[in-house]
Amino acid sequence: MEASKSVLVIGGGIAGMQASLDLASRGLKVYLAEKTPSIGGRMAQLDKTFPTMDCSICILAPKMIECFRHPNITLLTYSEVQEVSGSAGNFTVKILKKPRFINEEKCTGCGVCAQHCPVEVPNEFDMGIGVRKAIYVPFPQAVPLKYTVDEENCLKCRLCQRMCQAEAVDLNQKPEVVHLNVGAVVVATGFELFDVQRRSEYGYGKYQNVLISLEFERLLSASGPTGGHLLRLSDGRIPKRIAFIQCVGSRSLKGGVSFCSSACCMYATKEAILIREHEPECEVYIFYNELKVFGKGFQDFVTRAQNDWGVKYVRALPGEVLEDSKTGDLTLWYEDTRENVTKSIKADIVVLCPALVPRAANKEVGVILGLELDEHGFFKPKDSLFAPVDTNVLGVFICGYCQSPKDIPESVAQASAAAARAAEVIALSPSKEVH
Amino acid sequence: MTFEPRIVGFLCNWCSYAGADLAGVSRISYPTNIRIIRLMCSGRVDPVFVLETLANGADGVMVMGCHPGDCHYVEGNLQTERKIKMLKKLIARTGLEPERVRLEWVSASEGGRFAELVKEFTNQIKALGPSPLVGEKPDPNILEDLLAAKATAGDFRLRVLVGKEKGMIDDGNVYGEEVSQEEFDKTMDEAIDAEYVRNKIYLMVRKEPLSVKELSKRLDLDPQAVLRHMVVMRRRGMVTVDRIEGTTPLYAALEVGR
Amino acid sequence: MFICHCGINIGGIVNVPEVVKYAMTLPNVVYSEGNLYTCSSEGLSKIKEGIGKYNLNRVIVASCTPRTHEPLFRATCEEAGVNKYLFEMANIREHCSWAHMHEPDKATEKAKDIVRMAVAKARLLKPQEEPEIDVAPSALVIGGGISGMTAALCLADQGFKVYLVEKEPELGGMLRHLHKLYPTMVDASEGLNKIVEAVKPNKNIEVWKSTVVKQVKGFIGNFDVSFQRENGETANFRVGTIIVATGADVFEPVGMYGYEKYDNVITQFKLEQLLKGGQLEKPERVVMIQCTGAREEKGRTYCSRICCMTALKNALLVKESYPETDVYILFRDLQTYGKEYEEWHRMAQDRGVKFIKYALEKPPEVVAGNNGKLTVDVYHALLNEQVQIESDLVVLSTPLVQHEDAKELSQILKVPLGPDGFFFEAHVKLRPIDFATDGIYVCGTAHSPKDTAESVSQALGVASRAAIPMAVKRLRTEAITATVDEILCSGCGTCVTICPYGAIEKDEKGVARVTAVVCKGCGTCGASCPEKAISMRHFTDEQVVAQALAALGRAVA
Amino acid sequence: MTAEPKIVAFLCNWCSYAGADLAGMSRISYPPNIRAIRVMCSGRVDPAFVIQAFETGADGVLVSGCHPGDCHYVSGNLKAEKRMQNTRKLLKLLGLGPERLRLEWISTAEGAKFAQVVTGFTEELRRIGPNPLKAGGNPKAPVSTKEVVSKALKKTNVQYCLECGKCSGSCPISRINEAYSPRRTVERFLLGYEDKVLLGTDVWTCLTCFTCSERCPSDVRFPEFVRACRSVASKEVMEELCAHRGIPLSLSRIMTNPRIKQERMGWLPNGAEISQKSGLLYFVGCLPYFDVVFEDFNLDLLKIPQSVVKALNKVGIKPAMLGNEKCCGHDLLWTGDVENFEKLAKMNVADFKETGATRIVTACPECYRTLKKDYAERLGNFDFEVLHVSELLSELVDKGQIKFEGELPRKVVYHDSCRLGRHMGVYAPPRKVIASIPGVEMVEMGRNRENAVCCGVNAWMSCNKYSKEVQIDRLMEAKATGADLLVTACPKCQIHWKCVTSEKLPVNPEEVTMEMRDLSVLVAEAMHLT
Repeated sequence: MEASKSVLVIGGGIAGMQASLDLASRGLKVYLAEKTPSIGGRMAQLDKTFPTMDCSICILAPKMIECFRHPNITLLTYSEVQEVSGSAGNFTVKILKKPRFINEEKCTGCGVCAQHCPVEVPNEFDMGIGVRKAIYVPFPQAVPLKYTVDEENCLKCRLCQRMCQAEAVDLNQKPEVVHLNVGAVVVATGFELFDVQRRSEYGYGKYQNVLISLEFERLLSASGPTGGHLLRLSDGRIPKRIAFIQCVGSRSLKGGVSFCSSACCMYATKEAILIREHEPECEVYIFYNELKVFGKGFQDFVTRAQNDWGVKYVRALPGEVLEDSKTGDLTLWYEDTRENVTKSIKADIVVLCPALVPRAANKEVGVILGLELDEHGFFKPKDSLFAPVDTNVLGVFICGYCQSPKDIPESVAQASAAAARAAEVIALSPSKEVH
Repeated sequence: MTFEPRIVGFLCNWCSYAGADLAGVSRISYPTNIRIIRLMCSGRVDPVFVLETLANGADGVMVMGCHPGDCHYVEGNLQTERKIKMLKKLIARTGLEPERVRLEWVSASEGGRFAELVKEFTNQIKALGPSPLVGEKPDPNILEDLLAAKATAGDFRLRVLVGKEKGMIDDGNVYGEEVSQEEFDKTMDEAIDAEYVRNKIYLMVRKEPLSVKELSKRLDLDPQAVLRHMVVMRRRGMVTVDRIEGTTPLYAALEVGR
Repeated sequence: MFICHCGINIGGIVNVPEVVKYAMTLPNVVYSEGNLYTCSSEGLSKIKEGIGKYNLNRVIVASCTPRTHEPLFRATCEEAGVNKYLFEMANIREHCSWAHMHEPDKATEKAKDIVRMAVAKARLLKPQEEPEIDVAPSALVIGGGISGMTAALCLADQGFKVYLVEKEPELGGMLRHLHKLYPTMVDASEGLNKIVEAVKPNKNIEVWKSTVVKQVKGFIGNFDVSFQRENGETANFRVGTIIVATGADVFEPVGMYGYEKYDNVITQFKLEQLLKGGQLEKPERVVMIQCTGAREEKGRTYCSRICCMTALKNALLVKESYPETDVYILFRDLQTYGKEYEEWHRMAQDRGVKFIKYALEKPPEVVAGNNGKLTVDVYHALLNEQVQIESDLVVLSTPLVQHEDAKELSQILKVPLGPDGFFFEAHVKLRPIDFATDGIYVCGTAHSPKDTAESVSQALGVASRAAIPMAVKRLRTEAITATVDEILCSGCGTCVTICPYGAIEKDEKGVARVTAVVCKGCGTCGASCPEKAISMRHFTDEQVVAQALAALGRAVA
Repeated sequence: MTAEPKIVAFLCNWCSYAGADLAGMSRISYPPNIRAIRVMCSGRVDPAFVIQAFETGADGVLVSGCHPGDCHYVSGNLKAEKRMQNTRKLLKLLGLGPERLRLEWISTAEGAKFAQVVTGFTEELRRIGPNPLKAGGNPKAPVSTKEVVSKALKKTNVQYCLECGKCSGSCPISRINEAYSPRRTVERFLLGYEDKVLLGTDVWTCLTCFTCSERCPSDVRFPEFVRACRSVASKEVMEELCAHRGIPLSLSRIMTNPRIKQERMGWLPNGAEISQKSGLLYFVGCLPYFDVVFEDFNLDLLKIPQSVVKALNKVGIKPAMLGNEKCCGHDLLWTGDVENFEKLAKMNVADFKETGATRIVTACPECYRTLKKDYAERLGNFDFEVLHVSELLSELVDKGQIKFEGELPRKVVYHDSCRLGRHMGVYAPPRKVIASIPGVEMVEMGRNRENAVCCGVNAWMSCNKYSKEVQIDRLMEAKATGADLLVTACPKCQIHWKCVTSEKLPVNPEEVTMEMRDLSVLVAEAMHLT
């Protein structure tokens, strides 16, 4: 394979997948590196997507499988990029494949091992609300559907090994280093969540019924820990009133990040509608400061939520959330800035919408690739107007949330943009034979 | 022994079949009665398939597709919805219970829902009892009704109506006139009635030549209506005069052209 | 027939040996065996052996869901010389052993039925050839604005021929009228010239100014397009793909807030040009009114995305040239989204720009004041007080709107417009810049209001989407497609209206014709064809019904 | 010639004033130094009148009423007697001398006695000499409101307000007083309505508790903004809203006078060891005065400095102290009297320097904040390490120098005062000290640390029904924890709570009254020093 005819994509979320599929379908070789055991990224965790209310995994899974099946795509899951050297047209890459303690060739994903594994730990995919075994796939539709032993929690009881008739379990597996030569690199590391405990006035971590939106999304999801039944974690009761608080940590000069995450107003609206679908009796309040309705169909979506679904929007960021330690019920204090009155309201569940922030790991990635980061930790585009996916390093491109806040379609479009630029650079750079 | 319904499910590949997969993956158990046929899209489900299946003794039929808006093929499922609506109306005119057919939306993440629906439907069918068409000796009248229905569903007129329904209601008819759902349903009902009766008549006169009078007795329909159908059916080349007994013509079915 | 134990996943519940035995009793089954894991390399070689040994012409694997494993087994069959469409799969794991773990006997019975159904279908399977077409390595880009040019350049650099069509006599589109561009504050003209200068000499790009697209026929890879110049002359080309980058217009707020009644009520767009030309005389107090004709209850309900930032930018520019000038921005929700736009809000606050939030229910009023000034009377929603601002320049921020002639283009291309009038993509979430019709793409403000940076991103995006078919040169798709029996077809056109992909059209004989590569194989047309003239490859009526009857233990009639 | 002493006399209408009349009618002459003010009853004479009389330069004050038993209003004169004794103590502390204030019983019939008293008092005052406060502070230069406000706007980020209302949602006052909202106040300033606001009460309503600024996403530091605005806000409104008729502020202002020589060390326990050469200076604050002003609450506030000294001595530290220590100026600064604040600051710093101390410890969070932050910011080169006693104590506990013998079986809940907590971020040390006491079980209120609720009043401003509600609410929260001892490290919190609980309560007293203790006192107790 010619180095210049292949591309390394870092990050297996929707942006990374889209870039990979675009590049692969046009005949370039793609190495898709993802540090978790499965591709799919954040979108896989979502129940539905705004404003169409599509079932997220339903529209995502076919793409994931396509990535898996595509002859031009090599998935390097549970892997991390360690070194990159060289220049556009010919980068040399060193990737560490962490041991799954599973022989991927042999594992059929049948799951007998997990059934017998005695160790139960909180499931990251369900934001710790659900549980998984020490040998696991993050979620049923995971791609590749290969099991992984998580070293910290494994007891080395070898029960899985005994149960696996495919003899796929290999607890002596060692980390593996993969060396690649590629012509271009596409970075799509996505985002992580602001630690809302830094805004202690909202009591996250202190009060059981204060959740963050992604936890709540799992709670709503049919494939989530409660099988899509909307329940209060403190007492399993069906909530009668739920309040969303926007901008927790975003748009903040202090105790957060100064930018707007761009997606929260809409996903909160989506989750609000889902609540009304699940429990028509349950009231929903969204506490916001400014509704960001700039996207295609957003305003209509909000209008629908208000008029057809009776979602209540209150222009106010609550000052604090208090808990009644006996009942677990919550009280929010806020000034309704439209009525100029300060008052309180009770809620069974409070959902915090945390700022979506660039991954802390971007720093390392930046060092490895020589990329410049801005003050927030986003990768800097070469020219935010005319070269939005180019970086200070020729041949290395960025797309998705790690470039700047955006929603799924914007990420998808930009992923294609990065793919186009990668292909362009490859087309222009002299090809080098590598063996 | 207890009655174990035989249920056939037509599932779309992208959502419902995946949902059924997830039910398995999550080890959610449900009655074994359902037999699943995978199609690319629920839009592929031809009402004729369903009637054929029922005629052959299925106790129930489930059609499942993506939730509206989720369809992998934009809006195949909306077409299905219209087809099944028509189909149920049609079955209602036969001796069979329309409840034996059920359309449901199941997404790829709704393994639980899939199991729930199958359980629920199985029980419903159990309550309903075995189909009169099960076994070696199916009820001849109902069978004939169903064959008529099948022929009707395969017939140009209903298919074209169903096919154009969405278009007409969304963008108006060829003359650009708005067509309301009500108006349309009215037309549709009339069409179903007429075509169903005609197919029944056809099946009857196929066994033995019959007179309008006799037909109107068997169908308990006023002779004039029957005669009107006869006229249409002659024009369509479905029937012809077999012989005249005294003053009454007896009609017979024409195989030609069918 | 190969039946998988899947370790104990199937074998632990379903009595596989019994099913294997049962399978042998079914019509046309000549061989049947069980495997521990049929999908293991060893299992796969078993299949190949079997095919050779019994020269099988139909292969069935009873194991897990075809959604993940069918491709693997199909490939194995092909390697052994059996057309992959002669392979059928029976899902006895997800749909049987796993779902009925506690009823092994019933599960075994069900497994038999499922196998029987698979056999019934397999008997009727036919080998299929996957349709292929050539793709012309050339693209038509409609619209010579920043989006169109960016897409054209990127495609050209990838080695594709590009026809760039612009209806105006000049390239540049909207940017020609703009002053500075946020967030970098570069001169629009400067940024624009760079690109125009790059487009001109590019040998892969053929620029057609003062030209419109008159007609488009054909399908992906083979679009026959005809242009028409202003002077009437026409030209025809064949292109593989089409990119819609026609941009948008600025809404004229006729009759709103005294626009056209008072000449010191102007649009943000006009202010932009005054600033560009340095013709803005010092105003004492400027009042900008956001959402003029946007986010309405009826009509233009959408948010135009760029107006808030444009207002902030121009407010700062006014302050820059006239620091003592008061600037008010009357807004509803400030759309300062994303990474750096919040910063702009703060910059404006720093420079003393005053912000007043008004409510949709109580919009501001602009009335004549004394000595040629205007009074803006606004209900301050957040103080719930009426506030009067005397001003000598009122600036209305109006939304971007679709061009008048977009409807015509949408009909020429047979692609839809959304409720907001902008071009409507294939899927809002995962196919934001494709149309449902293969080979046609959309980018920039033709898709929805967006700023330069966002338009460029999309433009590069379509450059990738369009490059894919052109790079592979030949398109190959699954053979699961519709075919029309010309004799039965009455040309009623039902299928044409139903098909969401425009894969079916009436040919010169007035008979439906399916473009196989464009057909996605959903089968809705087949199930709806009044004449039953359409049949679906690999999912024929016979095959489906056969499965149903087999499920009921009936032989096919 | 020496200036003639000026005497301000408050005479009750029924006896003394009549007595004065009689003196006149009977043509009994007496020195012209007296200026009589008629009040209906001597009981009407508020200590504040007296203090302000001296503040404005009176050399003596005479309060005169009916003889005990003759009071036209039964016992007004007895109340007067008690008050004047109390006021004399203040005069002593201030070093003005208690003898400058006289209380006399003069009946209608005693014209002669009146003349006598006046003559005698005048004589005495001639002997004592003039009131050092004569020739008080020179009038300060006028400041431009616009300038002050616009500077403050920028300095405290007010212009970044996004009007999200988080401040009002956090403000303990907004919750109960609909008319008040930090957000709306800010928005009015931003729209240029400052004149209107500065004449109103809003700038004085803020408790300066920092809850809003702690939470404001835009980092708007509202309390600091308000503080700046107060310097140009209406003084009249301020005086209207100031509690205890402004005595505490008067006392502070009086101390700005360099001639003042206080006698404030009376509280020092015998056997206490202090050393002016010690590197550590103990800044006592206004406790000796408060002990007098709030005598009726019998809070025994002097126990606090006594405990501090004892505890320090116990571990071998002999702190330095200032015999003429001035008020830190906190209350003046937060009521907009920047000029007098700076006078006090300068004098104190000068005295600090003399002691050669490098560390200053105080048991008062207000002094702590003022010294550590405001002195440093406003005077510059303030090179002292300022500690709150809780920090010093936890340091000593860490070093193992403080050892507690035996158990103190109490269930303790700790309240974070605004100054120590949100203003200065001192949360851990007091908790650590308490927790280190054997036998103590510590519980927390739901709202603790940066989310703790203010004790309801600051700088004596706007003590009204709203502050009472805040106070009662907080006390109920403390009580609800089931603790039997409420510990705070701020004497003022104690004063304000004691104040509210000593009045008629809208709730069952059971729900709010609980034992209170200052941190230092608790520690001394645990060390068996009390």
